[in-house]
Amino acid sequence: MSTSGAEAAEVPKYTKKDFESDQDVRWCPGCGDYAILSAIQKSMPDLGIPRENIVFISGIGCSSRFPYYMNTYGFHTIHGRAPAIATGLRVARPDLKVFVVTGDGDGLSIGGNHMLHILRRNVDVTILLFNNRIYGLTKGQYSPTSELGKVTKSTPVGSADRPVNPLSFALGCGATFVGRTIDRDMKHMDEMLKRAAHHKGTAFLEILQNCNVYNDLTWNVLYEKESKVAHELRLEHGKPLLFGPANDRRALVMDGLTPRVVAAAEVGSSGQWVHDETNVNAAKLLADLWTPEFPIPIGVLSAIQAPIYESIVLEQEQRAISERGPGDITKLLTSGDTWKISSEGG
Amino acid sequence: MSTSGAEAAEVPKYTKKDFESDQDVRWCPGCGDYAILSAIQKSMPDLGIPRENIVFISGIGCSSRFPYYMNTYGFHTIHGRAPAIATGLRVARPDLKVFVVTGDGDGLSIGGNHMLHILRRNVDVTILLFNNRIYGLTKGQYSPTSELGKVTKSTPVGSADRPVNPLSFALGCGATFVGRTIDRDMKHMDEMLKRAAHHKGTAFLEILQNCNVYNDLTWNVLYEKESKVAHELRLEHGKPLLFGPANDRRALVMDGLTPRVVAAAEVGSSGQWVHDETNVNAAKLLADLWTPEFPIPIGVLSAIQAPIYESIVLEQEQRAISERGPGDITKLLTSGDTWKISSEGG
Amino acid sequence: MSETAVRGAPKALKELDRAVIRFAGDSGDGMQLTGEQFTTESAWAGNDIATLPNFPAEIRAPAGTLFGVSSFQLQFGSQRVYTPGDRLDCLVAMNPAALKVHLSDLKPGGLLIVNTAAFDKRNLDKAGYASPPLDDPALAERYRLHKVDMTALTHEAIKDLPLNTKEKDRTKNFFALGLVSWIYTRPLEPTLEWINKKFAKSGDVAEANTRVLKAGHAFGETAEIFAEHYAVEAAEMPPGLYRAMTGNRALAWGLLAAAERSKLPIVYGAYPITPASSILEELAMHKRFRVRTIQAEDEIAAVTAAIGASFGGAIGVTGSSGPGIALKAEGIGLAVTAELPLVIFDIQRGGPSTGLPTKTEQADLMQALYGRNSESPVVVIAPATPGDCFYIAYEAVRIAAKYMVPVIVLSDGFLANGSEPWLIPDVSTLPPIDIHFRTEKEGFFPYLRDPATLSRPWVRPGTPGLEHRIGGIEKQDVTGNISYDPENHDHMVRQRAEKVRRVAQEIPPTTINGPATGDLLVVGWGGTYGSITAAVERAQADGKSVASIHLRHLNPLPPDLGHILREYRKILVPEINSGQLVRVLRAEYLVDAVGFNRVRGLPLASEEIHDAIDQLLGSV
Amino acid sequence: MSETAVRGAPKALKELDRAVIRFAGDSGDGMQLTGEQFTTESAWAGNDIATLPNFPAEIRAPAGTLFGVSSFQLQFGSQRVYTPGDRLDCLVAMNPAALKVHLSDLKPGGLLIVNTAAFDKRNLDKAGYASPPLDDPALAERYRLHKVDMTALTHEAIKDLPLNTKEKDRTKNFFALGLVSWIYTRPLEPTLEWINKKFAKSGDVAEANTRVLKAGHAFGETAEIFAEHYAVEAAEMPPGLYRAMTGNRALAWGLLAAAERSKLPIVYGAYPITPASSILEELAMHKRFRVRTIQAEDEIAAVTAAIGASFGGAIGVTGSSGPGIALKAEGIGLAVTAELPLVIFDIQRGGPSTGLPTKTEQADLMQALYGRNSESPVVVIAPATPGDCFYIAYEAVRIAAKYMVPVIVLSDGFLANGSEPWLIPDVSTLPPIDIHFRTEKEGFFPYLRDPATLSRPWVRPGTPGLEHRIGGIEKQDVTGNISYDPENHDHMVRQRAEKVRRVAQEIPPTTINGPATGDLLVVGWGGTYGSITAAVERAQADGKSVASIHLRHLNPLPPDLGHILREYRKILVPEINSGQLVRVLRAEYLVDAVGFNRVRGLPLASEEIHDAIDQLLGSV
Ligand SMILES: Cc1ncc(C[n+]2csc(CCOP(=O)(O)OP(=O)(O)O)c2C)c(N)n1
Ligand SMILES: Cc1ncc(C[n+]2csc(CCOP(=O)(O)OP(=O)(O)O)c2C)c(N)n1
Ligand code: SF4
Ligand code: SF4
Ligand SMILES: [Mg+2]
Ligand SMILES: [Mg+2]
Repeated sequence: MSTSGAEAAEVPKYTKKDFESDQDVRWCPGCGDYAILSAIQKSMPDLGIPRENIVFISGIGCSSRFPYYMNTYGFHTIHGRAPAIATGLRVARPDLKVFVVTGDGDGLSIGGNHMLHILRRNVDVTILLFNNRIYGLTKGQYSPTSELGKVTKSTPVGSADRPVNPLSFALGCGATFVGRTIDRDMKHMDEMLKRAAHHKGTAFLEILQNCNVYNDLTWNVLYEKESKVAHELRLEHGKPLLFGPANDRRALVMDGLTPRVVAAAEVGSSGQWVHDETNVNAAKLLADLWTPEFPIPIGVLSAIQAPIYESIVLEQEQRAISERGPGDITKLLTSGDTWKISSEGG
Repeated sequence: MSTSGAEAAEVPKYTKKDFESDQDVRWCPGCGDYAILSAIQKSMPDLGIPRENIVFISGIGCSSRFPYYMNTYGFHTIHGRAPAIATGLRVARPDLKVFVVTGDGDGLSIGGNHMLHILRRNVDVTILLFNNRIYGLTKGQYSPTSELGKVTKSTPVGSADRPVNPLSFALGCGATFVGRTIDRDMKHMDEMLKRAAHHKGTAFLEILQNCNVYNDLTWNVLYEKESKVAHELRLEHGKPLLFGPANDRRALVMDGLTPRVVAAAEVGSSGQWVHDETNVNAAKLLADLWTPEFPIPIGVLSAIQAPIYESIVLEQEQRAISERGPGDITKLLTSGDTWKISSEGG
Repeated sequence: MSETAVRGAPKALKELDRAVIRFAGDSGDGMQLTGEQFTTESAWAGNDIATLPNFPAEIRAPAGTLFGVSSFQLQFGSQRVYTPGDRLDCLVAMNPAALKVHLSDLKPGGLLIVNTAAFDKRNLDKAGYASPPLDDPALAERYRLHKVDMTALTHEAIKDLPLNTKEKDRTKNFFALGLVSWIYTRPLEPTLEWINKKFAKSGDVAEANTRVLKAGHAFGETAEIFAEHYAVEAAEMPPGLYRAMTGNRALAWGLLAAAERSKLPIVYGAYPITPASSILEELAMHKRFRVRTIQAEDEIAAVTAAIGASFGGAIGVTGSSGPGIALKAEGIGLAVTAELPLVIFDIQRGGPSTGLPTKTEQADLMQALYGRNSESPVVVIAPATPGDCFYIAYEAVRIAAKYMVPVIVLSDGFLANGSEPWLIPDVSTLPPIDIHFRTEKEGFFPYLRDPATLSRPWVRPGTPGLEHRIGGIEKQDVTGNISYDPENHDHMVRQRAEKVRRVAQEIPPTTINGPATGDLLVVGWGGTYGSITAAVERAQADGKSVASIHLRHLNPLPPDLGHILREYRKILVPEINSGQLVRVLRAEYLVDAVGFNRVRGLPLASEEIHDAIDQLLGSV
Repeated sequence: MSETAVRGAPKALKELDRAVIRFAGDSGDGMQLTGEQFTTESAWAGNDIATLPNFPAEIRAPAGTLFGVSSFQLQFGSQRVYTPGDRLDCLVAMNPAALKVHLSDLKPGGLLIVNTAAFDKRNLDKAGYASPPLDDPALAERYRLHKVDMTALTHEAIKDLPLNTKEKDRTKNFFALGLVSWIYTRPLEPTLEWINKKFAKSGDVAEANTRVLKAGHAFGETAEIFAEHYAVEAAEMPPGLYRAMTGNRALAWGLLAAAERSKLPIVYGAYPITPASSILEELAMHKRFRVRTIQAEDEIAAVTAAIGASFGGAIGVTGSSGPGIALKAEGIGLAVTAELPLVIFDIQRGGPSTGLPTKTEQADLMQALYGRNSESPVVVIAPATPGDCFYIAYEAVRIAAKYMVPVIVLSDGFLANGSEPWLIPDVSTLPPIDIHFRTEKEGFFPYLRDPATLSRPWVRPGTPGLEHRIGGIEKQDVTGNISYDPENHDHMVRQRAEKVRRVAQEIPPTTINGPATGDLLVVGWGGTYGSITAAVERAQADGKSVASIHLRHLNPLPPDLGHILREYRKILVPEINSGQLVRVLRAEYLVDAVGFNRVRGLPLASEEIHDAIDQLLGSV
C-alpha cells in the first residue's frame, strides 16, 4: 500500500507559499526552528503529493509546535507519543503521507519506547528529530542528548548521564533510513528532507538545531566556517570518506574493526572507504564518530528496504477479504453452535 | 561508591541453599525458568556479598515472578518499570547489589524506554532478560522478539512487526556490558551470570529461555546437540572466532565491513578475527548475526568501563558537603534577602 | 430446589427447576473445557444458564497445589437464571486440593463426586490434609458422597487404544462430564460433535474421548451407587435462534457490527492484559470486517494509536484492564480536548496495582469518571450481562462518533469470561451509525459545533480545502486556534461538559423491576445485574415492597433517575468495590443511598444481597 | 481605597491602606524582574503583599504580539493582604499589546502609565489597534493617563555609557520601576543592592541600571505631570524575621527540613514540566542536605524511581503537574499496595490534556482522590498560601513515613509562582519525624501492622535476617505472601482504606473564620484561600452572618467537618474547577453545598466570591 493512493491523485503545482499556514509563528527570535520550517515548506512541492494528503504529527516541545505552521493537516498531540499516533494513523489511512516532528526530549526521553517500536516496525513515516541538546519549552533543563557534565537549570553542577546518540540508537532499533543534517545548511537540509520523505518505511532524520536561548551554539563546530570545513564529513553513496580543507584533506579508513583518520594522500583509492548506504555495519561505525578524534558524519548513513508494518497488516486484510469475502455480521452471529427455541418451547 | 559498601561487610560462607526462599515456585512444569533460577541461586555465593545486601527487582511476567524464589530482598513491581525502580534504589542505596529480572515483553515492549535510559546512564545494576520470544503470563501473544510472521493468539495469520534484537538494541543504547547465554547450558549460564554480576555499571545479559507451553523449542537450534555444535559461536576474549564441529571447523572473518563465514583451514592465524570485548564496533557486528547465514554468538559481546550515574550523583553530594559542610535548614531559611519586623512595627 | 417424583424411569428421575454445579480440579485437569461442554449440553436442553469460570493467575500452576485449583461453575434452570448461583447442588472434585478449596460452598446434602484415584499421600499433603478426608464419616453424613475411581475406569474404557498413559489420563475429565451429564439427563450429542470436530485429525484421541464420555454416562446408568437422577425442563425463553455468548466475544462482535453498519474500518489498539486480551485475539480473527488490530508496545501506544486512527477517519478503539487504563489516562485526555471519537474497553479486575489479575471487580468506576488531569469529562457505560456486551460495544461506537467524544465501557472479569444463552439479534434493527465527514469548505471551522450534539465536524485528512491543525493546548471555540483567553477557557470547559451531558438524549427511560414506588430501591450497574435481580425477585416473592433498577449509563446518568430515586424510602447500592456508584448518587441527588460492598474478586452472592435487603427493610 | 491628605510634602503625599499594581509589557521587557523588585521594596517597607506573575507559554514570544504579553501584579497594604487583588489601582503598560490585554482590569480613575515610545505603527498593528489608543480622549477621561517616553528618557540618562542601543534599551524597565517606586514611596535600597550584586562583574551595566532607576524616580519627583504620590504604611504583622517566599521554593525547602529532621536522604524523581520544574531545579542546588535529584526519562520513571528509593529506606518524592500525575497513576497504585512512603507533588495547571501550561487551576482533586485503578486510597493535602507550602511538604513526609502511605500534595500554578512575606519559622518547633526501621528478627512479618497507625514495618535492605519480598499482587495480611483468598482480599481492601482514615488523627481542629453557626459557610481549599478570606471578611464587615473554613486535609477530611457543616443554613464552595470538593462534601455529608466555579486559569476574584455570597444569602 504505502502512500500510493496519494501519488495516484493528480497534483497541483505548488510553491513554498502553499504550505505556509495563517498562524503566528511563536518561536523565539533567532531560533533554529525558523530555518527548518522554511526548508521543510520549501521541500514540500517536491513530494508531488496533494497538500490534503499530507499530515504532520508532533508531540510537545518547541519543535513540536511545528504542525501549526504548515498548511497541511496537522495534529499537535501529547509529549512523546507522536510515533504511536502516526502508527495508528498509517494503519487507518495508508494513503496519507505522514511526517512526525519531534525533539530530543520528546522523541528520545519520554518518547523513547515509541521511537524504538516505530523503527523496528518500519512504519512508513518520515521522522524529523530536532536535536538542540536541551529542553527548550520547559526553559532549559538538560536532555538525553546533552553532554555528560552539562550544566543546566536542573543540573547546577553538571549532569551525571551519558548521552544517547540518536543515530546509534536508531540503528540499534533496526531503522531502515538514518540521516543527519544541520539547521544552518539550507542546501543540505533540503537534500536530506527530500531523501527522507521519499524513503519507503520509517525514515529517521536528525536535524541539529540551535536553541539560541538555552543552549546557544551547541553545534558551533558545524556553524563556524572553518571548523565546519575541518570536521564535517559529507556522506555520499559511492563516494570515498574524505573530509577537511583542500590543503589538508583527510580520509577515514578502517584498520581492522577500528576506524582511523589518515592523510588523504596516504591512501590509494584502493584503500579508501567508499560509503555504502546499504551497509548497516558501516552505518553503525559512522554513527559513533564525533570530534575531536573523528569527523562528524553528515548525510545519509543508512538506507535499506524492509517489510513495512501497515503494508503487511493491509495485505492480510485484503487477502482475508479476497479469499473469504467481506465480513458479514449476520452470517457470523449465526455460525457455529446455535440452537432454536420455538415459541411453544419451554 | 558502587557496591563497595557491600563488599566491605564480612561475608558468611554461603551455599546455593542459602538463596532458596520458602515460597512455592509457580512456573509451569518444564519451564526454562527453573534452570535459570537454579543457576542464579548457584552463582550467588560467588558474589561474596552478604545476602541481606542483595536485592532482586522485577516487573511483571512469568520471568518477573523470580524475586519471590530468592532468599534475598526482593520487589516484584509493575510491568516494565524495574529498571527505573532499580535506578532509584541505587541512588538511595549505592551500597546494595541490585539485580533486575525481566522478560522480552517486560523489558523490551512496555519497558523499552527505561531499558534505554538505564543503559545509557550505566547504573550499576545487573539486568537479566529472559527471552522466550513470547508473552507467557498473558497466555501466548507474540512479543517484540518474536520472528516476523509469527503465528500466535494475537496474530492468527502472522505478526507484521520486524523483531528487535535485544543485543543490538542494548549496544545502540550505549550498554557497557552485553552478553548472551542459554537456559539449557548450565555451565555457560554460570559463567555469564558471574561475569555480568561482577561488571561495574549496567550489565545486560540476554538469557535464551524456553516457554514450553506457548513457544516450545523456539531456541531449538541451540538445544539439539548437533545443530548447537554446528551453529553456536562461543565468544571468548582474545580467542579467534571459530565454530562448528571438529570435522568441519569454520571461521568468522571480516571482508571489508562485511562478516563472512569461511572454512577455518582457509585462514591463517593472521587473517583470523580475534574476539575483543573492548571493541564495541565488533560487538555491534556480532550482535546482528544469526543462522542460517551466520553462527549464533554466545558469551560476552562487549564489556567496557564508563562513568556510573549514581557514582557521579553521590560524588557531587560528597563534594558539596566537604566543600561547604552539611546542609543547615535554619541557615538556609535566614539566608539572602530577609527583614525584621519588630513587635512595635506597623 | 423443589423436587417432584416422575414415574417410569429405570432409575427415579426427579424434576428440578434449577441446579448449580461446579467442576473443580487441577489447572491440568481440563475443568474449563468440561464446564463449557456441560454448558452447551444444557443450552441444547433449552435451559437458561449462567456460568462462572474461575482459574489461577499462574499458567500451569504445579499439580495438586491449592493455588493451582481451577473450577467452572454454572447454574441452569427451567426459569430465568440470573447468576451462576451462590451455593452448590453438586460439586465434582478431581483431587484433594479441589475438595479443600470448594467443599465449603456445597449445600448440606448436596451431591459430592470425587475422583478417588487422585487422593494419594502426595496430593493429600499438597492440599494440606493431615488425614484422608474421604475416610472421615462426617463427610458422607453431611453430603451425598460418591467416591469414583475415574482414572481407573477411564483407563479401563480405552485400554486397547494406542495412546500413552499421559494421553489416556487426560481424557478422564470426559468421564466426569459423561457421569454428570447422565445425572442431569443432558444430551451428549453436542459434546460428541465437538469431539469429532476437534480431534478430526487424530482419530484415536477422538475415539478415546468418545468412549470415556459414554463410559461415564453408562457408569451413572448402571452403577448401584446412584439411586436417582434429575431432569431440568427447558426454560420459557423468547423464541428465536440462540448461541452461547461470553462477554469479551460479545464486545468484539459488537465492534464488528459497528464496523459493518458505519462502513468504517475499526482500528483496535491494545496491549495484552488479563482479562482483556481475548478481545484483541477475537478481533484479530475477523480481518474481513476491516477491523485492524495493533498489538502496541504498551497501553499508552495502544490508546494513542487508536486516537491517530480516529484522526484519520476510522473508529479508534482500545481495550485493557485497570492498570492499563490508568496508563491511558493522559491519552484519553487528549481525545477529550481534540474532540475525537474514541472507545475504551475497561475489563475490570481485582486491584489495586497488579492485584488479582484473573478475578473480577467493579472498582474502576471512579477512575473512568475522574481518572484524568483537570476537567476531562467522558461518557461511561457498562454492560449488564455477557450478551449485553454486544449492544454496549455497538452503542459505544455510535455515541463516540455522533458526539465526537471518548466513551469508556466498564465490563469486568466475570462478564468477560462468563457466558449465557444469547438470542441472536437482527442486526438491521440496531440504530444506524451514520457517519458524515465534513467536506464543504464553505464556513468550515474545526470547532464549529452542531447545535444539537455540540459535536465538532469530523474531517478526514485527504479532504481538499479543509486542511487544519488541532492539538492538546486549549483552543478558541469555533476556530480551534490556540487561545489562552481566560473567558474562552471557562467557556470550553463548560462546552466539553455540556456535550457529554447531551448524551442523556440517547438514554431510554429506566425500566423499574418492581413497584414504581415503595420501601426500597436497589440500584445496580455492570456485572452485578444478575445477583441483584435474583435477590430482588426473591424479596418480592417474600412480599416485600422492593424494586430494582440497573444503570447501563453511568455518565451521563439517565435523566429520569433523580425522580425515580425519590419514590423509595431507602436506596441500596450493591457493588464489588468500596462504594463508588453510591457516592455518585449521593453527590448528584443528595439521597441517603447506602452501599452493600464486598470486594472478594467474585460476583456478589444474591443470597447476601437478599439479606442486606431484609436488614435495611427491617430498619424501615 | 481610603485617602487622607498629608501635609508638608513637596508634592501631596496621600496615604493608602492598600494598592494593586500591574506591570505589563513584552516577554522581553523584564516585567517579572520589575515586579519582583517592587515586591522586595514593598517588603522592606513592611507591607503585607501578595503577587501574581503571569507569562505566556511561549519562551520568548515574538515582540509586540498579544500572546507575547507578560505581566506581574501585586497588592501591598498596611493591613493583611490576602490576594494580588482583583482590579488595578495602577497599570504600567510598556507597549500597545500590554495596554490592549490589561486595560479592562484598571479601575475607572486608576493610574495608567504608558511608554509612548513603543506606540509606533508596527506595534499598534500587532496589537490590533486600528487607531492610536493614546490619542483617544476617552482614555484620558476614564483614567489618570500619563504618557511617558521611557525609552528616550532612559537613553538620555545613560547616553555616555559604552553600551549598545539594545543593552541600553533593556534597562528601561528600571525607569518604570524607579517611577512607580516614587509614586508609592518605596525604598530604592533593595533594588540598588540587587543591581550591584547581580552586575558585580559588569560595572557599566550596573551603572546603567542604577542611573536609569534613579532617573525614573527623579522624573516622578520633578516632572509636572504627577500631582501627588502615595504612602502605604507598614502592616501590623507578627514580629520576627521575614523573607519573600514562593510556593515551589517553599515545597523544596520543606523537603530539606524534612531531610534534616528525619536524618534520611530524600530522592526526588521528576521529569520537567511547567509549573513544577522549579522544584527540581531548586532541590538540585541543595545537595548538601542529601537530597538527590533524578531527572528521569519520563514521569513513570520519576515516580517508580522514588518508590525504589523508598524501598531502599530513603524518602521517595516525585513532582509534576496534571498530565504527568496522570502518567504516575499506576506507579502510585504500586506504592499503595506495597505500603511504602511516597510523596507526590501535583502543581496543578489549566487542562485538560496540555491545556494552559502556565495558568493555574484546581481541577486535579478528583484525580488525586480517584485517579487510579481499583480501590487505591491515598492521603491528599493542599497548601493555602505560598509560604504554607513549606509546612505542607514537611507534613507530607511526616505522614508518609509514619503511615507507610503515598501522600499527594495539591499545589497550583498560582501558589507555585506567587510570593508572600513569610515569617521564618524555628524549625526545631516542627513536629519530629521519627523513623524507626525494623531490625528485630523476632516475630517479623512484612505486613504485621502497628495497631495505632495500621502501618507495616519499614525494613531497610541490608538488615540481616529480615530478607523478604513484596510486590503488586494481592497479599495475605501479616505474612505478605501472595494470596488469592477472597476474604483476605476484602480484608486488605478495608485495611488500606482504614489506614488512610486513621490519618485523621493528625488533623488539628478546624479553625472557623467567623461565627460558629450562621447563615452561610464558605468552604475552600488550596490557593483560593486568599480570595475567599478577603471576600468573607468583606461580607462580615457588611454585617452578614458568614464564616469560612479552609481545608488543608482533603483525604481524610477533618473529623470535625461534618459537625461544622451542619451549623450553617447554606454552604458555598468556590473552586477553580467545575465543582469537585463540593461533590465530595455532598457525597460524604449529604449537605446541599453549592459551588462557585470559574475556570479561567486565574485565581478567583474575591469580588466575585463576595457577590456569590450576597446572592446565596439573598435567597436565605
Ligand atoms: C507528560 C508531559 N510531561 C512533561 C511535559 C513538559 N514538557 C513539554 S516539552 C518538554 C521537553 C521538550 O524538549 P524537546 O523535545 O527537546 O523539545 P524542544 O523544546 O527542545 O524543541 C517537556 C518536558 C509535558 N508537556 N507533558
Ligand atoms: C500495565 C500492564 N500491562 C499489561 C500487563 C499484562 N502483562 C503481564 S506480563 C505481560 C508480558 C509478559 O511477557 P514477558 O515480559 O516476555 O514475560 P514472560 O511471561 O514471557 O516471562 C503482560 C502483557 C500488566 N500486568 N500490566
Ligand atoms: S526556547 Fe530555544 S528551541 Fe524553544 S523557541 Fe526558543 S530558541 Fe527555539
Ligand atoms: S507460560 Fe511459559 S514462560 Fe510462563 S511459566 Fe509457563 S512455560 Fe514458563
Ligand atoms: Mg530539545
Ligand atoms: Mg517472554
